[in-house]
Amino acid sequence: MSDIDAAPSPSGLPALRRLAVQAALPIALVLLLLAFAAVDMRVLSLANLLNIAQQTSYLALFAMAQTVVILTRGFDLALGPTVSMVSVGAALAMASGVAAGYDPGLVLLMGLAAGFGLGIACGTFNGAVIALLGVSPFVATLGSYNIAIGIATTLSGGRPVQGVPDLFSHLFYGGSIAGIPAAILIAALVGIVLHLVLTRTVYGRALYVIGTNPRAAAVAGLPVKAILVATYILCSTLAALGALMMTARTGSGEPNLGGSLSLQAIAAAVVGGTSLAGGRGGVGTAVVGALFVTILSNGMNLTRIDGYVQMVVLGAIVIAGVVLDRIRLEQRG
Amino acid sequence: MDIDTTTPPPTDAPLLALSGISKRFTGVKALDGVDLDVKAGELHVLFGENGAGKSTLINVISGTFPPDEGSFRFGGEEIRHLTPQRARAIGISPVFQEFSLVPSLTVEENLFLGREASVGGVLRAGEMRRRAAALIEELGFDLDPGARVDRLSRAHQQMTEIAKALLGKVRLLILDEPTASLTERETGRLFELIARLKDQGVGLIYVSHRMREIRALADRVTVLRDGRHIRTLDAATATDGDLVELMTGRRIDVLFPEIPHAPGKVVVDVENLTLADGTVKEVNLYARAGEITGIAGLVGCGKSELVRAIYGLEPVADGTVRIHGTPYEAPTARQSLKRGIAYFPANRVAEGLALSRPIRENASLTALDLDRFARFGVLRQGAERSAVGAIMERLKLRPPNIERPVGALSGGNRQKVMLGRALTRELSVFLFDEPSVGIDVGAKLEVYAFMKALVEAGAAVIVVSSELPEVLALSNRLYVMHHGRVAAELTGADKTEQNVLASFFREEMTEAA
Amino acid sequence: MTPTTGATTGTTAPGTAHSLASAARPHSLGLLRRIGFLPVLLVALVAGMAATDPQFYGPINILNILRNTAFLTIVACGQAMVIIAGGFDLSVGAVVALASVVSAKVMAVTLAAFPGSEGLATAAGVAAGLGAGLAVGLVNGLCVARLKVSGFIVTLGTMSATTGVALMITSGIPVYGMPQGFVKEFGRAQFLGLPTAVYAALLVLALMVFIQRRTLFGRYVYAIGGNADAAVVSGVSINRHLVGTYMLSGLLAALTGLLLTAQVGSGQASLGGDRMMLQSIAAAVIGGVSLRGGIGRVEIVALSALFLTILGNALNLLHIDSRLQPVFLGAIMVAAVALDELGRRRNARV
Amino acid sequence: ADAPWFPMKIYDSSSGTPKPAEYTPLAKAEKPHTICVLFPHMKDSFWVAVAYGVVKQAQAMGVNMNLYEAGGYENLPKQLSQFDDCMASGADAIVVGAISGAGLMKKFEEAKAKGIPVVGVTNPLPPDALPAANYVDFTAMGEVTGEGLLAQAKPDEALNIVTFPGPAGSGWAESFNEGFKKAVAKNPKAKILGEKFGDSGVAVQLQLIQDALQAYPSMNVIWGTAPTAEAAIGAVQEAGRPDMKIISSYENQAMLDALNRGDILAFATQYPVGEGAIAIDQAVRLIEKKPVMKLVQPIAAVIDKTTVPKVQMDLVLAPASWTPVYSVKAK
Ligand SMILES: Nc1ncnc2c1ncn2[C@@H]1O[C@H](COP(=O)(O)OP(=O)(O)OP(=O)(O)O)[C@@H](O)[C@H]1O
Ligand SMILES: Nc1ncnc2c1ncn2[C@@H]1O[C@H](COP(=O)(O)OP(=O)(O)OP(=O)(O)O)[C@@H](O)[C@H]1O
Ligand SMILES: [Mg+2]
Ligand SMILES: [Mg+2]
Repeated sequence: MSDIDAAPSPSGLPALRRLAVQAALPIALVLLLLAFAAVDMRVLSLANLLNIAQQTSYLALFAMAQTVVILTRGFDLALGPTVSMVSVGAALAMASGVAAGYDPGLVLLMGLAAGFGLGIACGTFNGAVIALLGVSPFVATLGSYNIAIGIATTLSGGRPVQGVPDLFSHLFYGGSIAGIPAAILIAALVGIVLHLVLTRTVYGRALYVIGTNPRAAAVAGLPVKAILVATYILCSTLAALGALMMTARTGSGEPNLGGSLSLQAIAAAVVGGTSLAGGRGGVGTAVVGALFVTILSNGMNLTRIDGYVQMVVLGAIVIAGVVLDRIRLEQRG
Repeated sequence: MDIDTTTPPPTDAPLLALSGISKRFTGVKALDGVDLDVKAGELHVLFGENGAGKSTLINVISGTFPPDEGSFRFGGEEIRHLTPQRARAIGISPVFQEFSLVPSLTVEENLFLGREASVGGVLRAGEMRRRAAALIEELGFDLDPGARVDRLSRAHQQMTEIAKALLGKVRLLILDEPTASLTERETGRLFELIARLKDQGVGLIYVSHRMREIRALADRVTVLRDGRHIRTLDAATATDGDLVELMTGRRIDVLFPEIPHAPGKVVVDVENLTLADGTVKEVNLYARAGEITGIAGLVGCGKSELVRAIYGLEPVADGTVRIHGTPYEAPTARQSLKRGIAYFPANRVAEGLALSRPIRENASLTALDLDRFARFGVLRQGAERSAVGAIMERLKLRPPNIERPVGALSGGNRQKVMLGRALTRELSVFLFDEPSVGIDVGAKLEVYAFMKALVEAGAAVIVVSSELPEVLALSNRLYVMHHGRVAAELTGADKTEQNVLASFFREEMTEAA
Repeated sequence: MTPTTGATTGTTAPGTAHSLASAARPHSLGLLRRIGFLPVLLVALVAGMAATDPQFYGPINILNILRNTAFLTIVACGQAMVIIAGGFDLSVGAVVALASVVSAKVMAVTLAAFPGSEGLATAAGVAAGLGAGLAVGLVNGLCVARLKVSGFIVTLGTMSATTGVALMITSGIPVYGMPQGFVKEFGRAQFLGLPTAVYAALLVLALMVFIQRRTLFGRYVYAIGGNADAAVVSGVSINRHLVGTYMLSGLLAALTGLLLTAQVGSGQASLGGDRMMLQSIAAAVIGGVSLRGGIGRVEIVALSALFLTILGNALNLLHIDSRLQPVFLGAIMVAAVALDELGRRRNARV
Repeated sequence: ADAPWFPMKIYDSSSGTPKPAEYTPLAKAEKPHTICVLFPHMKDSFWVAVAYGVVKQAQAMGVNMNLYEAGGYENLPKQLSQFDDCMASGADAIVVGAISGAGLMKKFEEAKAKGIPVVGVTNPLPPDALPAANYVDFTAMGEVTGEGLLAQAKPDEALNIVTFPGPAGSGWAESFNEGFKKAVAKNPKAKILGEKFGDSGVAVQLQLIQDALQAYPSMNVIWGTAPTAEAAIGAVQEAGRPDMKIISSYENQAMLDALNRGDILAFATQYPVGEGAIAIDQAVRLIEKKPVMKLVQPIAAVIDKTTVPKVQMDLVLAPASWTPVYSVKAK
């Protein structure tokens, strides 16, 4: 496109301005950090930056999960309850394994199997109901939202499930390589793989086409339904991974772990530039959005802004972030 | 009479006078200092290639968006800050190329959209119902005012769009490719209507890529190219050749290429086909390698459904389809492609293309299951880029950058991207539904040349078209459909416009009897 | 208009006959297609419950069902209008809370300033509560219309902000001290055996049906949701009507907030919330409102609100373990919509 | 204005068995330490009461205090992040009202590794999780309310109880419920008809109660959260059931008013204001490495019409005029 963009724009420094708009969100991120740092230098301390990175890795993972389904014009309201269910299920499996005196490796496997199994089950349900029965993603995932909450509280009896082995916590939380904590490493790895899947595979290509024009995708012979089911499974699997990481972080299975994650993850994805209309977004938008939200709340915590005020600011910033993204797109044309 | 046309002031001044209109979109100068005048009672044709700026000009005239530069006089008055409401209020009535209809509303509700009869915000339903019925009656369209627009065929939607433009006071009627999805009968109706409007002193701006219509209707023709006004000619003195040369900048003599048919084996054999929704009933038809099989028919006769069913997009109730002699049951689009069948939908925007995705991705979309483009589910982007690049070069895509989104292309070039899919894999059956809808003369020729090449290479090509001259000229054998059934099969010397029309009537007569 | 040739008339007649025929085909299923499976499910649910548990049709239980349906219906009507216009209002739950605390606070303050003037306090409180709802709706609408941001995101933002404001006002502590008259005559009073909320809901419903069918605003909401570009070129001013739908939604959510406040007798920031928001969207969607915009009728939405309320009530009456209730609720909700969808698919031409 | 809070009667459970004792905080901190306080939420007067104790004590002792609330029991991840932020912001100590004691265990270990002392307040924690804590065991609290009910019941009266413990999955609701059931099991005339979990908002509880009034016609005791009791008052009046006994498992302003009006039978309290204040003192002692009582348990009590005049109310609730502050600067 650049070849016909040569005509001068009315502003004085078109190229610079254009760049500023295109990179608006990252720039805003840096400015945000600096502004918070001006109030409290500790915001920029190495410990806090690592802290931010670690917090971002969970949210980014969930935002990625939402992003893949948002790409197909859906979303997953059940993501939060799925996280709770997986946390409880995996913890119960591991606790029973520990109680039975199994080998730590086996216990770990049991936990992973239970966690991913529940996640995949949830994703299959969502995908099947949406793709095969033609129910809107909102209703389908609101249904599984309720179902997953019910299962999580019933399984756990409403109480935290204790007895998560240390090996598990170490692997998914406590451990580190070269000083970088496990959570960041896992999220980064998943992000890279997912990025490659989205940009370099037939599946990823199909995802974008389906999100942009589902009828055209069907006419072109793409297995739209199968891809939708696979995408909801991918979403729930990523959620399950996040849930396992959070379970390692808490050291117990928590029936309320997911809480309000569903909407938070959607918000993060969309603030980063994922389009709810489908077909636009990716790992990058999910990560930027998650960073944005995390830095904002971290900064407000460190600069001691009241909780209720934080809610108001967060609301305003979410809207502002999306406005910025729209302007960026408009300028790109 | 509901079509309310006020007689223009008795001056010599043109009804509409544009001077120096320019309009930029991000990156594109869609209009560049265009002058245009339209007299009352005149039909002024806008002629130009896809993307020449015709629709943009029309949008400016009807207030959809303001021009960046230039002045605008209507009925002798300088017009500024035109909005769609105001345009309609002063009698400028556009019929858009992309329909301005709300699919979930009824025909009647759409007719009055933005101009409802109301008192204090409360609708006057009775009055609107009366007026809508009167208008449709007067236009002679076969339209149910209570039908929801999304359940109508494209032709009926087009009629709704035209009726909408004619509701209320009209001084300047703008028609942007109104016949693109109409068949002969509705087109005839429309032309009668146009004649009456001209008599009443209405000015008309008419956009079409069909030379025949331009010949039949135009008083003057303005040729646009690359957003610039090239020349305005008197239709009586200009020849087709002149117009096409002005438009494309090169000489084109024949509109339809000579296609040598060499019929071979029967490739597609449809026996007793009936669709679940009843749009196609007991159809028998075959298509051979090395020839173009045409399917013509009135609006809603089921011709589109027939080819869609062969491709696997419509559920079949009864009958068999054989491909290369083997029965083909419960087809899906994916299997069809694997078997070598390609389908090119009539509605490129809705069913063909992912507009915001790059040309490259759209062109390779139907071939991603091939090793050539992907191994073990991983894309081979280098191979893809060079393959698509070569194909688009061959099809003369303009601009040739295959990384641009398809949405940035003109109609003809979008069609080329669709056609490009045919070259990404081995195929033997090509189903074209309205292959030349909305594309300019130059692009049409390229599409026809493309078909010619396919036939010469021994493919079986089926062309469904509402444009009678097109199917007549292209096809070796022509099926005429009527009410979901095959009414006639015409070959050789029988393949004439007369016979096609006659076969409709014969069917009517036998039905009436 | 005179027919020009015999041939033309010849083709018109069968054409008309044809369209009549194709209109007749769906007609047999027309009623079902228009209203969907919901009423059938509703009747089945009611009949099943009535057969299994006599408590179900006891007058007090019916009263409870109607009252709770009323709250949901009012919010869902506003939500439905927003969705029909192609938007989404996630802030309704927060607006319920805001209206509750604002009205309670204003009433308490007014009553403290002018002791004994209950009428004045009530009027001021109601006005403030509704005003708060309108204000949030206005912000939503302006952001959606002017900034061209999707309703989902705007209202996600204002949901957070509104909840924050509601909590700032109350510091989390319920607001007491509203006029007893407001509670007694508005919240817990009954006319002809039915609670005020039910009348309010019926009134709102009637008004909304009228708006949808008979007013320009209703028509334009359909048009904007159905095809915004078409609405623009047809001369409909989109922005004004978009703002209108969000303000309507805010107003109705605030009304629900007031009714709930009157019923519980205190201003609570915990009223509404995510639950109310999700329920209102669920009621709208199960009631046939298309999330793609342009389609939906409030009377069916009201039926679906009734369905959801009875469903919750039934699970309680059947003594289903409250931890397992969500499982049933979710499964039935999905099943209901899936049935509807499958039925529609069978009727529709593909 | 009222009587001083301290010395306050408590149980010292540091050794595992509760021993009656009195708690007296330090008069002043040596330095203006910075203490980070984490609450599940500040959406009801219960947590506002804890905050009141925290703020008053911080002011009295001359320390800096920053309070963060997670916005509700469903936001454990947020509390985890806030905990991280507290450590990152260089707090000298952290006081935490845990959303889930088990869920914060890893954080406690990290804080310990970093040498940041953590004090648990109000919400129970796994045994020996922290160097200092003060809370009432929720199960014990539930038991207290059950005993209160039995004490008030006439000897031959049948008690048909439906419990409304609060949100399923919150942990505390389940524990309260369990303790209550344990206590009432001692009376053969008392029967639990059903358990209705649900969000602890008035509107949700109201709907549950209305349905329960239908589903359990013989119900004559409603036991549940403070919002349950608040909602029950109106619903019971409307249903014409003045015989209904309403008991709340914890305290808030509405409960006090309702008790005074005679609308409810009783409510339980764990002296949340005192808990908040003690937590700050424990934190300062840990920072300054002074001797600290490891586990303080306020003496939970059931407040009914007869006991209400004897209760020191400013240890139960914050004054109505007090608005929460989220940070205290040492003077
Ligand atoms: N809304 C828009 N945004 C950006 N570019 C546009 C827009 N509308 C039109 N264009 C560009 O402006 C140019 C003129 O388009 P226009 O639609 O007026 O062509 P046209 O002559 O009507 O073509 P066709 O025969 O295909 O209808 C094209 O290059 C087109 O891509
Ligand atoms: N609203 C409607 N409800 C039911 N059937 C309809 C409706 N509109 C059209 N049909 C039927 O669907 C069938 C196919 O319509 P369609 O117009 O797509 O056919 P077609 O032959 O492809 O026509 P064309 O390609 O010329 O537009 C016809 O039998 C028509 O009568
Ligand atoms: Mg055009
Ligand atoms: Mg067709």
